[in-house]
Amino acid sequence: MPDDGASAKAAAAPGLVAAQETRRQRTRLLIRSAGMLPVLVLLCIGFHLLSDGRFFTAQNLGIVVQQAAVNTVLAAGMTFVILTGGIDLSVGSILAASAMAGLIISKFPDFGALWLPAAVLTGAVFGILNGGFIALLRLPPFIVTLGSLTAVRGVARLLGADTTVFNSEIPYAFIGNGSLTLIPGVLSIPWLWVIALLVIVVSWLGLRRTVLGVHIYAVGGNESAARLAGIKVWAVLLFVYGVSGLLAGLGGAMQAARLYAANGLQLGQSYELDAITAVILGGTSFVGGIGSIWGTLVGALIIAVLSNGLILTGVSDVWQYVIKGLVIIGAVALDRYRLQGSART
Amino acid sequence: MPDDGASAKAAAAPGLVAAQETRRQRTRLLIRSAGMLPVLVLLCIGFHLLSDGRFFTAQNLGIVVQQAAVNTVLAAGMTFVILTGGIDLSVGSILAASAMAGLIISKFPDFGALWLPAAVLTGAVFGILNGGFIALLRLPPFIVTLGSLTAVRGVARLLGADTTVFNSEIPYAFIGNGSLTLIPGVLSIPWLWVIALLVIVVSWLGLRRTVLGVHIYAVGGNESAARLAGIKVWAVLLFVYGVSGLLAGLGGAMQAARLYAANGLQLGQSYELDAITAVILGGTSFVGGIGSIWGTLVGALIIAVLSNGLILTGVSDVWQYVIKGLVIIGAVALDRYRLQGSART
Amino acid sequence: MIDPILEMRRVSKSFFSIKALRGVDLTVYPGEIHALMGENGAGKSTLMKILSGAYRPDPGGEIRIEGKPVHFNGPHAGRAAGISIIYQELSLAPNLSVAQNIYLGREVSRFGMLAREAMEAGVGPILERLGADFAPSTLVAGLSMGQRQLVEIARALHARSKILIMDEPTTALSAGESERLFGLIRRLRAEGLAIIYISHRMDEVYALGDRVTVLRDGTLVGSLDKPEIRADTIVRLMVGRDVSSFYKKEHDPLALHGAPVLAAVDIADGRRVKGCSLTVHAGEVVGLAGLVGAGRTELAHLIIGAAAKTGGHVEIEGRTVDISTPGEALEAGIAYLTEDRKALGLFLDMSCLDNINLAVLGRDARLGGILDRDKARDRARKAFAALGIRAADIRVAAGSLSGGNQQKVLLSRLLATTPKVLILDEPTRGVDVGAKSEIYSIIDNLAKSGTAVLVISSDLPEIIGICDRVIVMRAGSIAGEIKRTATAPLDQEQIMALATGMEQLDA
Amino acid sequence: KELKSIGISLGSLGNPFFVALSKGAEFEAKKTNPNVKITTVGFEYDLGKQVTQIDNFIAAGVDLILLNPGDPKAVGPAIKKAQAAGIIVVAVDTTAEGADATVTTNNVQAGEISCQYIVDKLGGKGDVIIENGPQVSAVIDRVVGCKHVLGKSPGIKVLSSDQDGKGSREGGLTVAQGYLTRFAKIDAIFAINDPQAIGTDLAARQQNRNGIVITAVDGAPDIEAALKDPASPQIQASSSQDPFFMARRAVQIGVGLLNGQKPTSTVELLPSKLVTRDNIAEYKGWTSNRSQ
Ligand SMILES: Nc1ncnc2c1ncn2[C@@H]1O[C@H](COP(=O)(O)OP(=O)(O)OP(=O)(O)O)[C@@H](O)[C@H]1O
Ligand SMILES: Nc1ncnc2c1ncn2[C@@H]1O[C@H](COP(=O)(O)OP(=O)(O)OP(=O)(O)O)[C@@H](O)[C@H]1O
Ligand SMILES: [Mg+2]
Ligand SMILES: [Mg+2]
Repeated sequence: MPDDGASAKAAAAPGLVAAQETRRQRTRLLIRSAGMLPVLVLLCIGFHLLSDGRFFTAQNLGIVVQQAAVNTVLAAGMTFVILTGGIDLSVGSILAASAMAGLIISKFPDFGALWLPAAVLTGAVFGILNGGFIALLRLPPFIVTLGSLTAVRGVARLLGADTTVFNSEIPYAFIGNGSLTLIPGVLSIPWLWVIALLVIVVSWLGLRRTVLGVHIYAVGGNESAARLAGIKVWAVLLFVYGVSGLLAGLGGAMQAARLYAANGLQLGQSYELDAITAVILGGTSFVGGIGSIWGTLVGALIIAVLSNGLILTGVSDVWQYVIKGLVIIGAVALDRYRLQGSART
Repeated sequence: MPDDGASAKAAAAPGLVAAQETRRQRTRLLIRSAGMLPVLVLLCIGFHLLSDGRFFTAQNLGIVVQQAAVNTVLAAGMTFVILTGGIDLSVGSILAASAMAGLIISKFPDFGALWLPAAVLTGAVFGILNGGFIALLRLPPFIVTLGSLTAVRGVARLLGADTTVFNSEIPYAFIGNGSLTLIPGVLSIPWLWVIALLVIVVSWLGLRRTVLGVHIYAVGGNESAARLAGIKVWAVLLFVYGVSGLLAGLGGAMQAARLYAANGLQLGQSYELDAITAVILGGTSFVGGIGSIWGTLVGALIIAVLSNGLILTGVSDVWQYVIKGLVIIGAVALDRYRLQGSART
Repeated sequence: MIDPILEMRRVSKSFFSIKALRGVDLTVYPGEIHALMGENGAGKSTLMKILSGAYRPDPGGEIRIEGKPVHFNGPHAGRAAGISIIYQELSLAPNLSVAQNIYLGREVSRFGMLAREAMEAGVGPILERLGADFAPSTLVAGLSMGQRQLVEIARALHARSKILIMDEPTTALSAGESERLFGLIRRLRAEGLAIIYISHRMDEVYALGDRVTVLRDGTLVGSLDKPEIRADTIVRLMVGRDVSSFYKKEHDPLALHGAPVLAAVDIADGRRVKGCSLTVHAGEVVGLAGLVGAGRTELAHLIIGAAAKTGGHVEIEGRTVDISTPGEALEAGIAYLTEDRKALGLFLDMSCLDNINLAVLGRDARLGGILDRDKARDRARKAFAALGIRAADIRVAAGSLSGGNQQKVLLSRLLATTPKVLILDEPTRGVDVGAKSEIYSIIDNLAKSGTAVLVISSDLPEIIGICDRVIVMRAGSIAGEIKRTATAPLDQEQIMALATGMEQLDA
Repeated sequence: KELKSIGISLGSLGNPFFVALSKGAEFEAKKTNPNVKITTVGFEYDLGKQVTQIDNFIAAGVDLILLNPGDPKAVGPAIKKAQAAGIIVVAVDTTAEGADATVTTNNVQAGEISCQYIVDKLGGKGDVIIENGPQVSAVIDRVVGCKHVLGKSPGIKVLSSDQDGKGSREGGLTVAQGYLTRFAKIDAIFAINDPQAIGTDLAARQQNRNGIVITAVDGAPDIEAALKDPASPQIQASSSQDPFFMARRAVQIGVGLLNGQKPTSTVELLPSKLVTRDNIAEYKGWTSNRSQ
């Protein structure tokens, strides 16, 4: 700050300082949201070298993004929830129930094509139920979604009477296994990944460009301030859990189309952990209010690359556990080291 | 300060109001920590009626407490962690690794009897590693323990080369299946439960009667204030994660003695969820700083009674899921309704 | 006779069994500044929250705006009726930008998409009018407390309301900032706004208030018109008795003080604090004055090891001590009272007993860690008696006490460590007059018993009233020092000149 | 003595195999006593949970426990406890030390015939992958059987056997995607169960890899469909099990034991039959009461 001159001048100069400060803040935010990108790139290069150049092939990249797709969709919904300072442990179970509902409907000859909206809707309904308990009865999100993790899993099993429901003739199967050809013979993208990217872009627009998005950040940043500002906090909470459920339903539809089958007990087991990991790796704060959907995308890709790369390089299943765990811790440590106390998670 | 008659009177009247206020506060605190006790009692009575009087038999109660024992021990450790506002997702994996280590050592003829301390120590070491990352590198607990959930599971599998390790001659097997006879022929308590109760009592003393205990509550209540008040926050964090690991190790030893066997992949899967559920059902706040170990005990008993009672009444596996999930949500809703906004979780 | 813009009749409010307000009447006219006073916990904020729609009153009372009865069902409704409020507890979302906070809850959007540029352009003029030195796109997290307060004010102004409520708006502002705010408030009054102004600072009420209404224990005990506004009247209404000798001074301000107890030499943090040196002697009360953001709090944090120093060192009684954590500072005999008692000081869910004993538990413990509960209880009871802490019991949660009593509990924790040096950062922020005078007498007693006291304060009358010597900071450096002499008391103008850098113009 | 109440603890009730098993048990038990009380639970491959369930069965006072042991040896002490309480324990699908009787598919043999099919199909020469699964005894036995057969043909090279397909379609798909990228030439894949085989086939189809012989063990309904489906020609065989019958036998033996009739042998091994694209038409599947 200038220590000479009148206060009028003193007011003008800090404007400049403030602008610089803002720029610094923004850069830091950018670094934070770009966050894990270096880690992702390092992992890719490492696996490419260790797998004799098998990683960066069109085919393998297609596989990676395809494997990342469902988790990306779940993690996008989870980002909404965690941004408000909540958590949704039930996404894996909701995914299973939605996939079951979808597959069962797909077997009706007359309205089988409705299976896709039916699956998504199933997810949304469960999500809104979660949201109702959390937003209207003010119950803690962890317990509510832990309860529905168990209860919805039971529903998923009931739906299929504990058998695997399969339908090799499921309509729209292309979204599970087909690719969208952009340049014939050269570039094609798996439909799963097209969906995942669409979800990310729409989420980004929703969070950053709409009123509701600002309200979500506000509720996460300071819930009582949001309430005093006249924001309907309950509506925001209902919305984020609804979105999380809906996207879990979409994830269920994607899995159903990919596997042509669903099993109420097995499908989606511990997917919630992968989704949460992606969100947190992506730099979103557990406390709420801080984070970006692009970080989540990077987080989901890291997880998929890790799984794919470890199989590609022939690491045995047991060691895959050890390495995955250490890489996750290492990635966050690296991130923390880079930011050096500039932000708390 | 009262320096004349009028204000002395003014001070006296509020004194009465204040005394009432204190009493009300205490009642509320008591209700909060007794918290779920009514739910537990209701569940027990309900199951007794529905199971044709099979619930309240000495044998069945023995089974219930024995089943609750391991989760109680894990949940006690989890209470320490959650009181500081953290979380430990790795207890299930640490339990598995400790049980494996214990069983492997128990097979050596010369120092087989050392298996018990070895198991507990293994747990403590993993816990301190968690604590190190969290306290010294300031990484978020969720990610660190999620990482070790995976990595330690890998270690547990490596220890037994992915097989079940079995030792029907394990020393101290009595702690797993024996009972401590208090009044011969009339009253005996399973050793597992004796251990669990000891852990609860020691934890209670530690939390309520030692300097460290107050510091744990302080760190959870307001970490930055604790730091300014001269508390070594890092040491407190290291301690709580160490305790959680140590108790997970003890849990592993208990399981090993109970089963005479351990399997690195299967043992302890998703135990962390049960432990966390017990703690939260017990009224401990996720935010940290609020809660009691007695609540945790009640929470752990609720979970065990629910599992036992549903089997006793012959509810099918699928419906057990649905009912368990709903009871958990219902219990918290009831609790919230009873306290009516007087406290946040 | 103009019609009142606001009439509140028989407004009551209970929280469970606590009756916070009992049938309060309040009438406010357009173009007046109506000061609302009362002890901590008298119900001022509660009354205003009812007016803004944040709380719903108990049935029975009525609120009329411009003669029409209104019933608010949320903050939205209050705002729609032309009422805006600056809450006592800052209510900003730190993760959002200044513009987003100002527009929170009534964003401008086109086809559902945010019009960010329009909003940032919309707040520009208001920030300029307030003399804010930050851009609309700045994140609130990066602003100081004072700057955040300006954002709150900007938000209230931006709503262009008929009634503006300010609940202790100057607690985080320094004298200069406050003056600018007062100018603004007067201008708003001239424009015909009704302003309800809550404050514990008597000088502000003198300067601004057209009328003063006093609350005690949830009831209205009196309203004074401009000519009747006198300190003793107000204080008597507030506390129900006379408070004599506001600034008590029994220690000798002019006595020769011994060797320096605390010496901070060339302290710097490489960012905001640039090589500051100061000394405090035994039995001396030294003030540290300066504008908001001058770096006083940061300097204190550096001295006690709460932040990392990049240069300089600290000496206690002539010996250099190595301090890198607050714990080490306590061991060396330096105790620090934070300016942010809720966020950095108290453990609101813990008992007063624990709060008071926290820093000395280890010292008292038996067998290396078992709590000595008798000693702790004893210490807490003594502290309650010595500082006049009014609470039902030493075991009630600290969060349930009034602001002044919370402050005394926090102070008791520091005193329990029997420090050689006491650094008090804004010791009377948000504390009512009664408690304020008690805290002053505690400071005085400490100095008398030989403790070295450093008081950081933005309340200039307070600095002048209690300090023997004033050090002034400006922009991270020590700008100068003023000593009290037998003939010349400390001078407000002189301090302000040093704090703003104006003295160089005079020279 | 009448069979009044029966407790069943199975690996995972989400697995159709165990569902068929529980249906078989229910069918036979109801035949013995229409009012029988049946409690079926899944232990999710957690031995601790299974021991807990056995304790609960003891407390509930069942007459017979049907057990799919989490571990052949380790469950022994729990079985002893149940027997001490006067309960008959019959193991199904996996042998259990100390059980009164065991009825199981011969998993080693199942692995053998499934892999023998591969050897025959490849003419004793080629690169084969064993797609492993969760390390439970049935899976371990199948892999032992498979390795045993493959080991007899020097022309067969096992490329890998250390990846876990998690026993599910999804796991099989993910692991196979990795394998197919890692190895340019794969002639056959043995998957430890049907869902993994189907997942593997999906991966191969996605990557347009042809001519891989995929075999599995189970003979589940979904492999039936796949073996009939011309779109999935690479799935060629599965060693069938008969869970429905297995459970019926187990209950029959249990009821016999309840009335003091000892079976001739404590372990009854049900042979596995290979279902292929050629004989699928005659295959009756799991849920029907096909063997008797
Ligand atoms: N949300 C609440 N729940 C319970 N009690 C409350 C709540 N808000 C206020 N109170 C109680 O109502 C009374 C009046 O509080 P209020 O905040 O209005 O006082 P105040 O006059 O603004 O005090 P201060 O000068 O400290 O700001 C106090 O006893 C307080 O404890
Ligand atoms: N890391 C931080 N986190 C939160 N608040 C901080 C941090 N660093 C500084 N502050 C706060 O920012 C404000 C500005 O501090 P600074 O020391 O620059 O001003 P000051 O001279 O103490 O003025 P005042 O105390 O009147 O605001 C202080 O309230 C300080 O507590
Ligand atoms: Mg107030
Ligand atoms: Mg300050």
